[in-house]
Amino acid sequence: MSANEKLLDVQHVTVEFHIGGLLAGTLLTAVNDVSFSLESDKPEIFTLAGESGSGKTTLSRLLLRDLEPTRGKVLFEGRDVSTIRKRSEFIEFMKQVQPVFQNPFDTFSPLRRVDAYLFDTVKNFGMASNRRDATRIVDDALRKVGLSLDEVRQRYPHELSGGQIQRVSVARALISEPKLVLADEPVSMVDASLRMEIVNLFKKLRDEQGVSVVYITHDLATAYYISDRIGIMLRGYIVELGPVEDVLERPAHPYTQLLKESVPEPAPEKRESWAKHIELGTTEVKEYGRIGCKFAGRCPQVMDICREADPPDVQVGRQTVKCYLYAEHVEKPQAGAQP
Amino acid sequence: MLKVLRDLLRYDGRFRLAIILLGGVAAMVLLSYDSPYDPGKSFVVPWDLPPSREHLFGTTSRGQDLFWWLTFAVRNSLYLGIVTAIISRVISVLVGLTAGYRGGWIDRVLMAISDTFVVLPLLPILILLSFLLRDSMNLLNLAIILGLFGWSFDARLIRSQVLSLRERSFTRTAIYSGTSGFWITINEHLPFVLPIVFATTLNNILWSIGMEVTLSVLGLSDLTTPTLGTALFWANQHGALVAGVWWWITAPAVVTAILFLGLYLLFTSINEFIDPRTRLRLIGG
Amino acid sequence: MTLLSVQNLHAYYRTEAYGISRTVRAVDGVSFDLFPNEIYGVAGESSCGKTTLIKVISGSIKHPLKAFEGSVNYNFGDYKVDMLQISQSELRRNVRWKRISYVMQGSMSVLNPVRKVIKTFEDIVDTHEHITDKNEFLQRTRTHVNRLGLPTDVLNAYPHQLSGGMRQRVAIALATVFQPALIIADEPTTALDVVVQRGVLHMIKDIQATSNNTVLLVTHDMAVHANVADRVMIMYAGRIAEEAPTESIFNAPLHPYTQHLINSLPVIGEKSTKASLKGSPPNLADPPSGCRFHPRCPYVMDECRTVAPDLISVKERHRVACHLVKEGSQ
Amino acid sequence: MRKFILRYLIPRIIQYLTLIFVGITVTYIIPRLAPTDPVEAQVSMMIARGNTLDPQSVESMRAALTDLYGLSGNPVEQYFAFWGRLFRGDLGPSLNNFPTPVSKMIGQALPYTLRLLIPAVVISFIFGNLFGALSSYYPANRALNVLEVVGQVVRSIPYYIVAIVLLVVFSYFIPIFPFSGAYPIGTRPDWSSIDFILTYLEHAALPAATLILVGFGGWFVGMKSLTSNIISEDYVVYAETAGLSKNRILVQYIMRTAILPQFTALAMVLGTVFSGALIMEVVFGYPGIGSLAIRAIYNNDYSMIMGITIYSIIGVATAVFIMDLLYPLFDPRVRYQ
Repeated sequence: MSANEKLLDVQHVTVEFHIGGLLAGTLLTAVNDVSFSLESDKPEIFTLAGESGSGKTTLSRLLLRDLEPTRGKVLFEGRDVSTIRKRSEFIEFMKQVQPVFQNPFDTFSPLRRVDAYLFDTVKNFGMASNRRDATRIVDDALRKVGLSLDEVRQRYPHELSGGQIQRVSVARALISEPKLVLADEPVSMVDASLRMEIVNLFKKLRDEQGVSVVYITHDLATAYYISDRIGIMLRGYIVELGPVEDVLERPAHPYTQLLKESVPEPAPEKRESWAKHIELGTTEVKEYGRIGCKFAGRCPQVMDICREADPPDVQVGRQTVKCYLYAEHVEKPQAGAQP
Repeated sequence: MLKVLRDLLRYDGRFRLAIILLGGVAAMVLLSYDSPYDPGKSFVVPWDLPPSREHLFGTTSRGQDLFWWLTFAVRNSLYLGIVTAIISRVISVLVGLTAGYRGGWIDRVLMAISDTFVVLPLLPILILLSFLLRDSMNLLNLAIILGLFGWSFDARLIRSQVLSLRERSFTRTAIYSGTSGFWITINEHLPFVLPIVFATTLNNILWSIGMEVTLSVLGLSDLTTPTLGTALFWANQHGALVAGVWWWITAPAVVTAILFLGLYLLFTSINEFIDPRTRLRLIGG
Repeated sequence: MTLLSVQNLHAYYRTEAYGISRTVRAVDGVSFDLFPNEIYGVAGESSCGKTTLIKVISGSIKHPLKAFEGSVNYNFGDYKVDMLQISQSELRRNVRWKRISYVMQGSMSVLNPVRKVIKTFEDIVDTHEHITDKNEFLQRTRTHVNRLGLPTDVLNAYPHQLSGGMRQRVAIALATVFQPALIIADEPTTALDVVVQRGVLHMIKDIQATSNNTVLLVTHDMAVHANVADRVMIMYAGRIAEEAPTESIFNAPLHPYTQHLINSLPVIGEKSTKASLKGSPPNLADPPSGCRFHPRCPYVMDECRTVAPDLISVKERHRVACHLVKEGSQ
Repeated sequence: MRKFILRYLIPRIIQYLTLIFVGITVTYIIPRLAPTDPVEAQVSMMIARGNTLDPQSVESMRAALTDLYGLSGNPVEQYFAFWGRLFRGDLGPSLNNFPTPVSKMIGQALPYTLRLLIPAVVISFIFGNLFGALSSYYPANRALNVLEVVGQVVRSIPYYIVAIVLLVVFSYFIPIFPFSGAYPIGTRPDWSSIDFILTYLEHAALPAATLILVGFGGWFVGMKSLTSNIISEDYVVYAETAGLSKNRILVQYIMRTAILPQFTALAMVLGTVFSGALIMEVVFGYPGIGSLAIRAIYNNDYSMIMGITIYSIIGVATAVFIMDLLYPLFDPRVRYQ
């Protein structure tokens, strides 16, 4: 592996789905010309944030090689993952890239004991040659997440709390000592009093184990709390990407601005700004089919050009923003944009 | 296992009744091994005797003791039902799991075939088939034919279950634990599919015994083998009702009804018990 | 005057299957009052009893749920009733929808999937006011829906043709056709995106502000309470941990559980480390002795393990159940 | 509309054609699996039974049989010739009533079967679903519980046994209903006479009752399990909370959605019910397709059996197809995608 090779390099990927119909049907672009990369020498937590239908889950399946892109490439350590064909290659890939899923109560079969999955992972990845080694590896992995084998041995999922299962799920992902963990909404179904424990775990992974994390969420507050960089997704596009402090403290894209403003803050004295009236489009469902910027229908600063063609990616400070407001040659409206 | 039986016996009236009914049927099957009469022989007892202590279900116009003859009939009908169920279960599980887990064109082709089998009017086809194969029709062949026709609906059921299981996160967890498709099917999916397999087994036994009765009454099975169907066939042949030998028709009908009722009750009661939802409720999930 | 007074309510689920019987003490000694013209928030984690509480006060008690003790008294001014004694027919005739309406958890699926939205309005209005003039009804419904900012087209749509946010707003429109004295909203925005959530909560606030009725808002999301509720009750394991005006809850929480809930919330613009509580929420089939929070409490004392603390008033409208806090003190 | 045609109509037309194609192909293949030469076996059987046939008839019968089995030419030609005859509606002459065409005899018997089958299906469908829904909505009602037990019991027992039991009870021990036939032997069908229609109904009572009973049980149990799921759906709970009357909830909220899968199920079981009707006719000596079939079996009338099979497949497939086409009328979720 050469020194400047990226851990994960997503190059202009597009995923199109055909919906319905043997003969006709509509084409839905779930992920649209998305590019970003993670460095291999600097572990980081990279957040993909967006609302339902923004394409973040499709993108995560793509990174896990669960789906193939219609166009573009996903490179992991320089290798195009869609060229993985043989099972042995796929096993090697999975040892490096592991998922953590959203619903803790669905991550493990309710009719199987959770430790079975841990031992399966050890066995399938050839991590141990005998039962004693396997037990040690499983116990080590559980200790990394603040549990021990004694606490989960012979337990069914319903005998553990959501927070515990989610930690077991992370422990399972850690067994093969991966370089990248993909966590799809890992805390959205975990109770508030247990949530931060899981979130802190990802920080610990990055700092102590050197694992990079792609964190997929709709929750901007936890995203801000743990991540280094963030990409905001809207209807298949990454509309804004950059260091999390810049993107969330000084959002450039009007959509990011709306999103951030809509997150309720746990501070009653700040009610006023949140309570400012917003226009809710009745056409939320139709945004996918829109030509040009998908946000044009709701954007307070919309211009004619926004409805004509996809906006370009513009560098604004440390952020990359997909918006005509920042494109040089475009005539800006009188009202002007915020800084 | 014993605890399950005890719980069911104690808390489920349907299960108790099923055990009593099927216990009677099982006793008949066992008794057939110690029958004083050869079911193949006629006129071994006086004919047309009504039920009495000596001849529990009476005797037929062909001079056979109906009770002892029916012990063989029950045994053979059950044998047919079980063989049919095994054959059709194997097909339906294979088709259902394959179609569900593989998806794509394999799924579409398999489901087109199974839909056709679901909708086709089976009786006329079976009549045609049995009619042509009448000379070589024995119990085993009939079981095979019924098995080949009786899998489609259950395959569809299993497929739809697997389809939904495939979308569950734990399937993906297993995939990223490096587990192969075969073991995912066995470890993750089969435990959910087994209750369906079990429930449909009992249902399929009922169906095939019923089909045998139907075909026999039409004179299309091997009429020399005593079964519940051939019992009714011979009673009809001898105009039992017109001749006043009502027990000849009534006894097999009642025995069949008891067998069906017993299996059906067993099916509903166990079905509820092994339903994953009930099981989860029991283990406190 | 109080609109609703709940006294010492105990409501348990009792199930029996194959000889295993379980009692889940979902609501175990809850007392509180609701006043006219306020938004009262109920917060708590999953299975803390908040959904059960709603079932009891809305009169939807069904086996295996049973209220074993306590009273639930409503005073609508012209009409007073005890929810635990009321007959089904009276409940339907006098209370449901005209005085208490309900925005359910998962409201996305409250609309009959095979009928147009207008039909659901028709069913509800006809049930309570007997529609005689169809045109007048249509006119009135259109006006009502318009006033809430929804296009009239939604009335002629089937539910599957509407987006989730729109369905949720239709459900709120349905809940407000009769200007009820109390609107119970159970996790009304849980499945919605933040932008839509904001719009839906605005709608609820606007309705309350114009009709001056009472809204009981149940959600696990503390940030929503901070922005919407006037008073907040924090439930833990079937009991009230703390109840106070929103500002006091957020700025001067007294119960260690409330303190944790608020301090552990991540906020944009602040990166200090937040911690989780140890342990897990208790199983209500077998709750801990004494204070139910004691196994997880960072300040646990001997007393907490054996004696359940009473819910005491520390100052006006601020009640808390914790041995650390003594009556009248802070 | 275009979407509807592409997504709903075309797949169903394809399914309909597949169904007929597979069914007919199976009927075509089956005789070829028989171990003996079916033509010679049939002819010798007819002669052995002492049917007085002149040599010319025997020859034309042999030709008809060869043609019917499609045994001239190579298998591909045979297969196409087989389809060709089907399209002409020509299923050859009945061997037993030579040379009356099979189609004509089936045409005469069919109305009897349909007059038995259609009312029975309609009645059992309506009442089974109605009481099934009622029973899950009013779980404490004694009468409904009794009805459920009856439904469960009858549903599990094959048509034939139920028929026999009814026959033994209601025409042997308590002779209320006639033993067999569609009307007394010796009378001529006269549809203008009230008396005739009454005896006709009297004769149809037991076979129809059997079909209705078994069908009732099936629909009852099916509807009960469907509705017991729907009862806990959000929109039903919501309607209850909103104080709607029980009747309105039952009809507009519960049954209206639960009935939709039942329509689909109806299409699925048509083949089975049709088979059941055939059995009824045999038990009660009722003139119809079933009686035609059993006579054909006794008389080795191969072409008749073949004809019945083919007509049944086409008939059931068409009925299922029509029901599929009507389905969107009831379900807006299909209508407005």
